[in-house]
Amino acid sequence: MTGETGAAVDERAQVLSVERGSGRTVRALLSSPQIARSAKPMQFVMVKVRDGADPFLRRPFSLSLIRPDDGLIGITWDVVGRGTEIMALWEPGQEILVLGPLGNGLEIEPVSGQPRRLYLIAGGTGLAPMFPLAEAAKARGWDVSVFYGARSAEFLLDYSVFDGLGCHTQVATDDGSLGRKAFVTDLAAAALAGAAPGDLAVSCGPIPMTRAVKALCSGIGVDLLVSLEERMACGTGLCKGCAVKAAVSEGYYHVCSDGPVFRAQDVDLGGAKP
Amino acid sequence: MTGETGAAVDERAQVLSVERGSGRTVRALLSSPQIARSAKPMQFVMVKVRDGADPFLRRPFSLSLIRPDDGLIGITWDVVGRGTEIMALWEPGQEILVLGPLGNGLEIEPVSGQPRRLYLIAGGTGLAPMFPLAEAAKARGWDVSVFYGARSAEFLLDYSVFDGLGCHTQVATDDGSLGRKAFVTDLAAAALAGAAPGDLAVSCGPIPMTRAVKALCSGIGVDLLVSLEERMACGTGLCKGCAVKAAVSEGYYHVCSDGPVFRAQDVDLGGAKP
Amino acid sequence: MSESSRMPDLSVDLAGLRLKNPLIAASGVFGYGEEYAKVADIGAFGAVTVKGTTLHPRAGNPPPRVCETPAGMLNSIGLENPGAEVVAREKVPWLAKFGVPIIVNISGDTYDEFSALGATFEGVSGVDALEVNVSCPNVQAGGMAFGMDPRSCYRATRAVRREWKGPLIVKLSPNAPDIVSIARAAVEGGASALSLINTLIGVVIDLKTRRPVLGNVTGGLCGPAVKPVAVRCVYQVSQAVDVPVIGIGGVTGYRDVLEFMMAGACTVAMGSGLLVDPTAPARIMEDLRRYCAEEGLANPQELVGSAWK
Amino acid sequence: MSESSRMPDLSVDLAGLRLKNPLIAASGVFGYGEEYAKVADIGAFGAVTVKGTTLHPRAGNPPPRVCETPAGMLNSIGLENPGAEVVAREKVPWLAKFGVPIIVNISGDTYDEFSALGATFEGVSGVDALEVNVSCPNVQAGGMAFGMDPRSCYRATRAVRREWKGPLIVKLSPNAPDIVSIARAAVEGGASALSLINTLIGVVIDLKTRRPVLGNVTGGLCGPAVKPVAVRCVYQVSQAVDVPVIGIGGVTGYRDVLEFMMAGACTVAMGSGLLVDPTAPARIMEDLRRYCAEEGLANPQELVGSAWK
Ligand SMILES: Cc1cc2nc3c(=O)[nH]c(=O)nc-3n(C[C@H](O)[C@H](O)[C@H](O)COP(=O)(O)OP(=O)(O)OC[C@H]3O[C@@H](n4cnc5c(N)ncnc54)[C@H](O)[C@@H]3O)c2cc1C
Ligand SMILES: Cc1cc2nc3c(=O)[nH]c(=O)nc-3n(C[C@H](O)[C@H](O)[C@H](O)COP(=O)(O)OP(=O)(O)OC[C@H]3O[C@@H](n4cnc5c(N)ncnc54)[C@H](O)[C@@H]3O)c2cc1C
Ligand SMILES: Cc1cc2nc3c(=O)[nH]c(=O)nc-3n(C[C@H](O)[C@H](O)[C@H](O)COP(=O)(O)O)c2cc1C
Ligand SMILES: Cc1cc2nc3c(=O)[nH]c(=O)nc-3n(C[C@H](O)[C@H](O)[C@H](O)COP(=O)(O)O)c2cc1C
Ligand code: FES
Ligand code: FES
Repeated sequence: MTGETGAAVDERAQVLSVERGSGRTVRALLSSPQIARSAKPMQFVMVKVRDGADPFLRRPFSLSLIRPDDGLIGITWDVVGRGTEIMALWEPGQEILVLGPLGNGLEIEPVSGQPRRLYLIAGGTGLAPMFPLAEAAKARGWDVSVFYGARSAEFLLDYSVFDGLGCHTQVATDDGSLGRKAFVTDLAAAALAGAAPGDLAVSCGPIPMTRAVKALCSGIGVDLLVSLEERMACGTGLCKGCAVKAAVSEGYYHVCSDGPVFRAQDVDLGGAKP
Repeated sequence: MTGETGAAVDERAQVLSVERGSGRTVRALLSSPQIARSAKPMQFVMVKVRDGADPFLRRPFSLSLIRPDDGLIGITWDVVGRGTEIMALWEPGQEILVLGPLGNGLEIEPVSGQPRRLYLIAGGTGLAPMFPLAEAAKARGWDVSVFYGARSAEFLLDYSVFDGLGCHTQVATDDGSLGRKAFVTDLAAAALAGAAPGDLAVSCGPIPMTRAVKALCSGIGVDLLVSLEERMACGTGLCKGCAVKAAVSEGYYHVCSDGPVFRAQDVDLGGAKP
Repeated sequence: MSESSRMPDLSVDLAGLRLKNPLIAASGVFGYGEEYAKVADIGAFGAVTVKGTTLHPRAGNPPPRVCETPAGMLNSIGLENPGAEVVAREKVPWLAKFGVPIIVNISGDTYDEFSALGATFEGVSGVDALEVNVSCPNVQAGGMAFGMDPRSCYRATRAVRREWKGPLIVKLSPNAPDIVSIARAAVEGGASALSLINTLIGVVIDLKTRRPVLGNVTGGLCGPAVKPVAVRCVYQVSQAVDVPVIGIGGVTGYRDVLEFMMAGACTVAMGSGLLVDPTAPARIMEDLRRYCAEEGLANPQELVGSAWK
Repeated sequence: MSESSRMPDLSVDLAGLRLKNPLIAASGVFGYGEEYAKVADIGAFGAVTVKGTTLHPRAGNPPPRVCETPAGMLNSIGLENPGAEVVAREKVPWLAKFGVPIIVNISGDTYDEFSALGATFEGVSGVDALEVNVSCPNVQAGGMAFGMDPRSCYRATRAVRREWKGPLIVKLSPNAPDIVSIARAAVEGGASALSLINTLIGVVIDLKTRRPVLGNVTGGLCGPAVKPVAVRCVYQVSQAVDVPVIGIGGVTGYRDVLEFMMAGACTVAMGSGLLVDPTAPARIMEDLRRYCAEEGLANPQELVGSAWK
């Protein structure tokens, strides 16, 4: 069900807006017609945050919005370091080099017959790629439940869109500052227990969360796809930098070219950085 | 007559305006009250063109405007490389680190009795520090003549200010695209021949020009001060990077801490980079 | 000296190989071409160097394997590759379709392995040159050790030379105390060209975990940060040897290509710059051509070594 | 382990010298303090290292002497200095007024010169430590040569140690093939602390003139660009020797100070960063204090070597 890595383009995208959300989160809307046209949910882009050698490498960000008809893409990030800090200062009108779409992404097949349910389990900025995914899934007839958690309210992205799409959304924070004071796995456990064959879970978030979700789903027997992150230099499969240990062989997968979406059973989540 | 290197401050200056002049020349007005208060004509500042390590070093620029009462300074530059290119994109309101005032500068003594004439001989952006100098000299009763040249019209800064100050201004370009088709020394030669004791010449421009002016003045016997440039790392005397050969001893002067203004006879202009 | 009216010619002879332009994909940032083909045009390069290949397949080092540094990056991939057999049988034939000269970068733990690598690729159609990596800082045994003293470098080169008849490039380490003597030893051993430089050795500490970022602790430093070291190595070595030099280290634009050429390199390879800007090569060669036209150069080769000639 | 309620203490013992904080002005970017005093507060430093001093005065190298590089710079000052006599008689007494420990950086062409330098400064009031520069890439004779093999490093250190009784720092070159063995030799020769690193060797070509930018052709590369190399050297050497290590290379902020400490340095010196930001030291030490308070550290020394401990 995960897609094929296709051709990518390096597009000079125009910044249309930069909005600050809660805490240190920021969302930018970019005009990037070529990428918007071919992108699939759960794919990502490599962004050159500014010209010159500092920062040197591009930064990977999931597409949090894909509007092929309008030629628009969105990315949503947490300010965690130099790159994301500079990005938060982007001005509308500015042009940015964006390489994408990258990674396999996730193509949701249309529901035919039997109703099917998609469980989206996300932590922090891991919610970003879930927006296009939920949209596509709803359009193809899936029921969608969203389980979203973060350390505290200020690390939560704006998740109101899911209500508009008609998803069932539950929220938890570690400190109880918004939603239930619980881990996101606590929220998802009851729902997943009622999963039927053909249902699917997708998770994206910090490795400890993903590991817990994997344990939960494998216990219940729900198919789980996990979207992973690893430090990247190229994002295009050139450098072999973004290694994640394979569950069965001695070898490694590469997050950018084999993923970022993997079948949970294929990857060794102990091997990726905690 | 050259000043003493005094205390400098590293001031967070606000960009008030960035104006493009002819060719690739740009002029910025900065709010920098501390530097404005203590700066003398022919001093310079070290500018951090943007945050981060690329570009790494600050760039030296002469003060082309000093307004102590308004807390303003101006710098005027030619876009010749990465640093000056980034500076040309400064936005009003942006804050820039500016270290200064630096260098000895030049204090013009008031004229008492006998009228005295100041000959300012400049090439290209070498005119920049002449603005505050001419202003100060006029205010202290000097007659001021300006001889200004460049390769062609597009390398000339806007020199109309000198007319407003009541200076005699003559312009030459190598290609005749503006003013006389001549070298600036050709312009100055006749005037300097009429110089009286107590008159003073000051030059600032490319080394070949400065060398020619030095030859001219020493032939005629006019006192000449030259403002020099050399690649700088600190601008504050710390690194000993900006060496210029001393005319008499085996040693070196340092442009930033011993200069940038030198008595022409003290420096070996063959030793500086052509 | 030049006819500015003609379209400048960028072609260059590299130890008997004819390259249509002097820009080469460096080893380790181009894989075996499959991924690159999805992003940009392989035909933009004068030649391509494939990932460091060992006799037997290698899984590579534990992650994290890459990490940014000021104006550069560290890598400790650990020579992840499918092994010489697969490269010779599958990877090279696929890549050869693009019609761009192929350089196979090889790495051995012992002199015998170097010999075996030479023998594996001898006669394989599509392999236009071998590049002997005596400078990889990211593997335990061998690797850089062969590039640290003249005698080992001579022996490793000789080991390949005996089995491999084609153009032989030796890639040197800037970590050697006297790179000129290593370069001379490589030439004596049979090198027909030299690549300078491989990476410096660096460590970055993660302030959160208070431990090294890389799974392998140390990694190879490359990117614009190291360019002055690379240009220095090229400047020194190109004056001391008679074989062509490939300049490598921090190339991101045509100005870097010019700088290496003036320092004495006749061709230039692009490493980490390609990771950041995979579509850059076509643009860089266009810029180089325009520069040559403006400066009245018939071929940028006229600039090679201008800094010391 | 720590009392987060108390104001963190930044002081540190460096081979018997008490520093109020771990930030030192590196040699060559602070002159003898006169120029610095006009720009910022000398009292912000834990200690200061004066410009490389030779037995006899030196005029230095022909210009250009400095040149920017990606995230760094080259310098080839060539040890311009007034000679040991003037430094001992005039410069040190003036600087001593500020009450900050003074380290005199010395450079010799021969072992005898090193001895003579040790003797010149022995007993001079205000000279708190000597730093032996066996790593200067910018002078013809001697300079870096003493830092490239263990034996020469041992002898140079020994030559000073015989004459100089106080704290003795040896400053090593990253250009050495095996810095750990050089470090051990320095300690055997009598070093009470080690400074890592001096500059790498680089060249930059001016595209306009097509010749090297620097008057001296090669220069020493420093700045953020080299930080990963410096951190690697500190990481390796601090595990191998029992004397304190001073981390140097690319420090521009408190995060760099932390990185060096975690790698194993107990103090850190700031070189080219000071040229760009002369007023940074006070801010960096404030930031370090705040970090310690937030992390519940009584003294940043608790972090030293965390990356390998
Ligand atoms: C496929 C993928 C998709 C991602 N999508 C998003 C998203 O939608 N929103 C979001 O906020 N973040 C996302 N991330 C993480 C994001 O890339 C990092 O937070 C960002 O690169 C940090 O950059 P910085 O310069 O601010 O931080 P710094 O710490 O200064 O970065 C230094 C270096 O470390 C790398 N790095 C640091 N953290 C990470 C990380 N977690 N993953 C990969 N590289 C890292 C940076 O790319 C850079 O090379 C994604 C990562 C991957 C791999
Ligand atoms: C005391 C002094 C006053 C100056 N005043 C002015 C002025 O008022 N207007 C103006 O246009 N220019 C002036 N200059 C020259 C100006 O500093 C350089 O043009 C500028 O630094 C080039 O920076 P860049 O990044 O665009 O060029 P790049 O070529 O990218 O610069 C690379 C490096 O070389 C150095 N460099 C290049 N050219 C020079 C130079 N001529 N002098 C010193 N360093 C150089 C830069 O500072 C930088 O470190 C002055 C120079 C000095 C020393
Ligand atoms: C991710 C990565 C992998 C590399 N792998 C190899 C390799 O397998 N063999 C090799 O000889 N060099 C390898 N190198 C070194 C490069 O070929 C090149 O010598 C070095 O990166 C300097 O060039 P740069 O500054 O343009 O990156 C690798 C570099 C990087 C960044
Ligand atoms: C302009 C300049 C002059 C230097 N002079 C000396 C010197 O005289 N003696 C010495 O041991 N190191 C000298 N150095 C090296 C620095 O002390 C330091 O080791 C090196 O620059 C690395 O630190 P940095 O990256 O913080 O600059 C000099 C460095 C610079 C930039
Ligand atoms: S980031 Fe380079 S291969 Fe994945
Ligand atoms: S630029 Fe550093 S001393 Fe003048």
